[in-house]
Amino acid sequence: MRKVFLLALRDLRLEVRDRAGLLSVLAFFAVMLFIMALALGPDEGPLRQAAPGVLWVALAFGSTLLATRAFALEVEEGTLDDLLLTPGSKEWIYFGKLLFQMLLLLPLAALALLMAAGLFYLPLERGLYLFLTLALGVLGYTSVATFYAGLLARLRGREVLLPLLLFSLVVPVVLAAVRATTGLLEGLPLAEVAPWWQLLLVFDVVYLTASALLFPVILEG
Amino acid sequence: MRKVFLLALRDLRLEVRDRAGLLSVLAFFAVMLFIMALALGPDEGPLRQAAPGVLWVALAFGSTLLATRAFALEVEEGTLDDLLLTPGSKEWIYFGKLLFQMLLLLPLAALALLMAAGLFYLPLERGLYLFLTLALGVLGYTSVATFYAGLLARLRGREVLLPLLLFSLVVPVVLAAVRATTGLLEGLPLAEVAPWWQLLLVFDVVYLTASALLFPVILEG
Amino acid sequence: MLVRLEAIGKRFGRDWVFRNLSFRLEKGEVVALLGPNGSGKTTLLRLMAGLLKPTRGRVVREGQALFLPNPPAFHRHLTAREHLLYDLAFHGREGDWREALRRFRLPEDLPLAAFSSGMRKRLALARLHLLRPDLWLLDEPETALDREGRDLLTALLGEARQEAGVVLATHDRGLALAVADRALELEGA
Amino acid sequence: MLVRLEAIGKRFGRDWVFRNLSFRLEKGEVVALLGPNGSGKTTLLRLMAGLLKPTRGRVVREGQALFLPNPPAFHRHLTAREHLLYDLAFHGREGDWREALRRFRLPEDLPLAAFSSGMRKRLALARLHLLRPDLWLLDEPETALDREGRDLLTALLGEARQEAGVVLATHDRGLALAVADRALELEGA
Amino acid sequence: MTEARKPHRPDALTWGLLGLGLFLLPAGLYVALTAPPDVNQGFLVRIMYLHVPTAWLGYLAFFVTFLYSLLYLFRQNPKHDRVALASAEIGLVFMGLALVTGMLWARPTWGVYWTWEPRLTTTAILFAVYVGYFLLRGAIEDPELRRKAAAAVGILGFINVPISYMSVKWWRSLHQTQSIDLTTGRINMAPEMFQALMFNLLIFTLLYLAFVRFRGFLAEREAGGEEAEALGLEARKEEA
Ligand code: HEM
Ligand SMILES: Nc1ncnc2c1ncn2[C@@H]1O[C@H](COP(=O)(O)OP(=O)(O)OP(=O)(O)O)[C@@H](O)[C@H]1O
Ligand SMILES: Nc1ncnc2c1ncn2[C@@H]1O[C@H](COP(=O)(O)OP(=O)(O)OP(=O)(O)O)[C@@H](O)[C@H]1O
Ligand SMILES: [Mg+2]
Ligand SMILES: [Mg+2]
Repeated sequence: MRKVFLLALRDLRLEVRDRAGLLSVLAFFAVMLFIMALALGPDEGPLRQAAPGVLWVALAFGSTLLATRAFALEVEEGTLDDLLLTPGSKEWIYFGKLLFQMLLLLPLAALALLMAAGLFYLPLERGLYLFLTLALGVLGYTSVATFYAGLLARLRGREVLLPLLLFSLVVPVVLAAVRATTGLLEGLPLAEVAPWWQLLLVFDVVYLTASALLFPVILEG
Repeated sequence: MRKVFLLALRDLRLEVRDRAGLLSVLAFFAVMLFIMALALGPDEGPLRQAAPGVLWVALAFGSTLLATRAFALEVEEGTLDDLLLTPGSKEWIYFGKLLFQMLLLLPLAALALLMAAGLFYLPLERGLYLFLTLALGVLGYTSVATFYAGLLARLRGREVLLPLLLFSLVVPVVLAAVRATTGLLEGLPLAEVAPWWQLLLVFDVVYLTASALLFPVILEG
Repeated sequence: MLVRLEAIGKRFGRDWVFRNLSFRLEKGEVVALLGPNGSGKTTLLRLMAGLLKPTRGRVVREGQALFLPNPPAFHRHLTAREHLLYDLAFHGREGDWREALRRFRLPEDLPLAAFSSGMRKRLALARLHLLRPDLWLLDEPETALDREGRDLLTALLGEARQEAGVVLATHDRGLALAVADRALELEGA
Repeated sequence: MLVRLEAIGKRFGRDWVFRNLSFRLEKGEVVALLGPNGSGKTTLLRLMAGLLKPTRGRVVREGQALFLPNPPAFHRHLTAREHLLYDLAFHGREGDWREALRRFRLPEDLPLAAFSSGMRKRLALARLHLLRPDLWLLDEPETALDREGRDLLTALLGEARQEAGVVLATHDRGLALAVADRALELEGA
Repeated sequence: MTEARKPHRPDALTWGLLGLGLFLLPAGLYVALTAPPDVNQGFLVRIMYLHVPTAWLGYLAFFVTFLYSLLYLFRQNPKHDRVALASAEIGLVFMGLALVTGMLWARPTWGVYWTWEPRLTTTAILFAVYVGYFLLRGAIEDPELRRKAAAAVGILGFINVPISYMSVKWWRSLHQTQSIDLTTGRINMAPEMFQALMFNLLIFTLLYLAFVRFRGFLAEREAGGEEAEALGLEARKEEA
């Protein structure tokens, strides 16, 4: 357990010191939201309608970027071997990397939500629920992304395979999250949004357990 | 001149062998278009309206990725020094990298246009003009992106503000390009689209000359 | 027994680096791995560490192995102190990192990106010193070190011999003669 | 005169690597750069190459300089042949790359990602041999080479001396004695 | 790897299943073409007898891949991996058929070949998962890692099967909802149609079983061949 936190902390530290990844994700969010707002605006109707989609595409790409980096950095510096040669089983690497990403992505997601609210005329009264949706969706996304990034870290064609493999697992999550977000923004009663949350939760649990169980196996190969 | 072509050729070769960058850009286009189509669809109206924005976000992000890679690869492998130690002045490096990216991005842009047309129900009768817009926009974007990637490569992410500053240079290009694309898709007469092209052309010329002149200076730093 | 190679063969693409190699390392041994460029020393070390799989045959390992690549790999944005602390934590070990830094004459708070090649090598040695693995796999550990650094290395290898086994790949036959009990010589292609 | 350092000083952050250093290299000279780890050998070579700017003083250079870092830097997806061909083209030089590959015993068509560390070093030497710069700046060129590789290096340095100047940083005093005309010794911190 | 016995030809069961399946195929087509037309769709409904069984068998095949991938990870027996591989390959073919027939059906009924609709999208994604499965296999050289990684994808990717199946319920959709709802066990379909559908389903299942056994046999031979090639290559070098 302690190792998980330490790894996440170390990666956060590296990311904060490097800044490159963080900044490029932020810049991507900003540019994406800005351009889409421009393309769809200035009327409120289409802007609002498109907002959940735009927000989720931005988040999905942001997390793919970070997930890739989480392992690419290790491979680049050659330090992945060191991680592989630590004693004991390897789940903690998975959880550490996952935690690292969640710690980075949650604030980023909140930020993206605020930016989207500003640019797309979104009501933020249900901000908390929106954030809950974001958290659930991001967790589902990230759990798979981390797994695949680890699986592919040492393979050659990784940049091709990652989007393909990841995407197919993640689209359902994104779809459910978009629906939940849309529901919240349209002011549907929470009871109608809840099934989407349940669905997201199911995805999260399934992906997390499956990935955590499979991760040590594939890292050994 | 010959060196410029050779450098572009070599980088293309590296990119094709590595496949990572190329395919991740392609995958990015595909996934982005796909998710946006899903999020905004299935009705035709919003899809069409969002198309230029989506297309340009995809292109802008794709070229940023490639531009960063164009230098990141050299820095990672440590070969930038070799380039710096070639005889003669250093503009050719800038032009070589720029050419490399244009050679990669133009076909990719055409492909993205086709994909967007398929997924977003875009009419392609004015395909040639659309492509012209893409070319102008991509050139403007890439000229700045290349410059900034070269700068960053040397600075190693220390100056946080600079990328943001430079990014703001690029937003006008994207804006003009989105407007021109929207105009073309809405079937405006060419005379009404032409000013946007002129604007794009001005941006291209200004950015290109400024970057080419400044590039040797920053590389020496 | 720390590591045993049972008739292993390793192939990259269609070229065999070696076809049939058996080897056994006991605790307390220091073995030099010699051979011309491209003969497979680095490959063999990675096989012993379990970072590569043999194409044929079997590698049996007991205890904790550490592999020191050349040049050593570190996170550029950490300082020496931080790196050692994380390493200790990940390996679940305790150790006096202050003493290690002092012994290998390393600055505490300089980010590793600013280290010279010899300082990186020293840090790698300090790391081994702290983590005290059972099996030390060292790829050209003597390069980049100055005279004092080499003495530190020799002393460290002496300590390692007490409680562990060492395989070290090198082109420096002087070093091999001085520290190794026996040598494994690979032939070139 | 190939390169002249005029009372240069170099500082990273708040630490001076050296404060006042003058030096002059003529054609036909081979100078060994010695000094403990972290004394500034690599930094000095990069200053001479113009890849770093001195904090103080002036570096004057004449002719084409090449810097060989340790480990050497190459594009992993090219083959040795391709790398040499591009290098020749970028430097606007002609040269017999086939002969160079043969001399340094390198495979033509293996991507550099699959090269062993010694093979990379040999390729770096082949590159210098083909590009024949006026000023050779070599950082620990002898490491990673086997015995044959060292002989090739010594021979190459002999040829370089004919028409160029060499500064080589090394920890190998034997090599320094064997090939260098004089030595520049940097003090440690 | 120890290979106890290398079968040189597929066994009788495989041939039997294949024979029976192929023999019944015309009968199935006959039943499908003589089944009563639908009230809304008329004779177009006949595509259903191809569309639905292929889709279901695709699901089944991916389920088998899922099971054998799990088995492989527990037992580390390459045989399980070969079954998973075979089943995924055939599942891909069946799913491809379902997509094509669906598109052919969509053109006359909805007026387009394709729309961004959850069932279609999720089915396309499901298809993509197993394309990825094969690309990944192709990208990994080390056989053991290849099998493990493929198993991981076979397990994780399977989640798209229930999603594809449930998509019509979860997202308001253009596509037909289930007439035979496996979640509630309700059947909303004319009995004749149901019988015809079941008959076709049976035939395709027979074919599926035959194909998997056949493909598994081929994979086994390939695996043997890889080994032999490695040894042969070495033998040749040793001679030289
Ligand atoms: C490319 C387009 C299509 C795709 C990818 C597709 C996919 C599928 C899949 C995967 C199933 C099996 C899941 C299930 O049984 O619920 C299915 C079943 C079915 N599809 Fe399609 N389909 C397409 C087009 C159509 C069209 C145009 C129609 C008719 C208007 C249609 C009618 C049906 C029917 C009736 C079922 C059986 C549902 C049941 O009885 O349970 N499909 N389709
Ligand atoms: N980018 C940098 N930032 C800060 N300090 C640096 C940087 N590069 C080098 N230094 C410092 O400058 C000093 C000299 O480093 P240099 O790499 O030149 O040493 P060296 O003589 O080549 O050592 P070695 O024998 O270990 O290769 C070291 O103390 C190092 O910490
Ligand atoms: N990833 C790889 N792909 C293909 N061939 C490889 C790969 N890694 C190593 N080789 C080949 O294996 C052989 C042995 O390489 P290795 O790095 O083990 O040699 P080495 O003995 O360490 O050499 P050196 O003394 O130069 O360090 C070389 O011929 C090399 O080309
Ligand atoms: Mg080696
Ligand atoms: Mg140095």
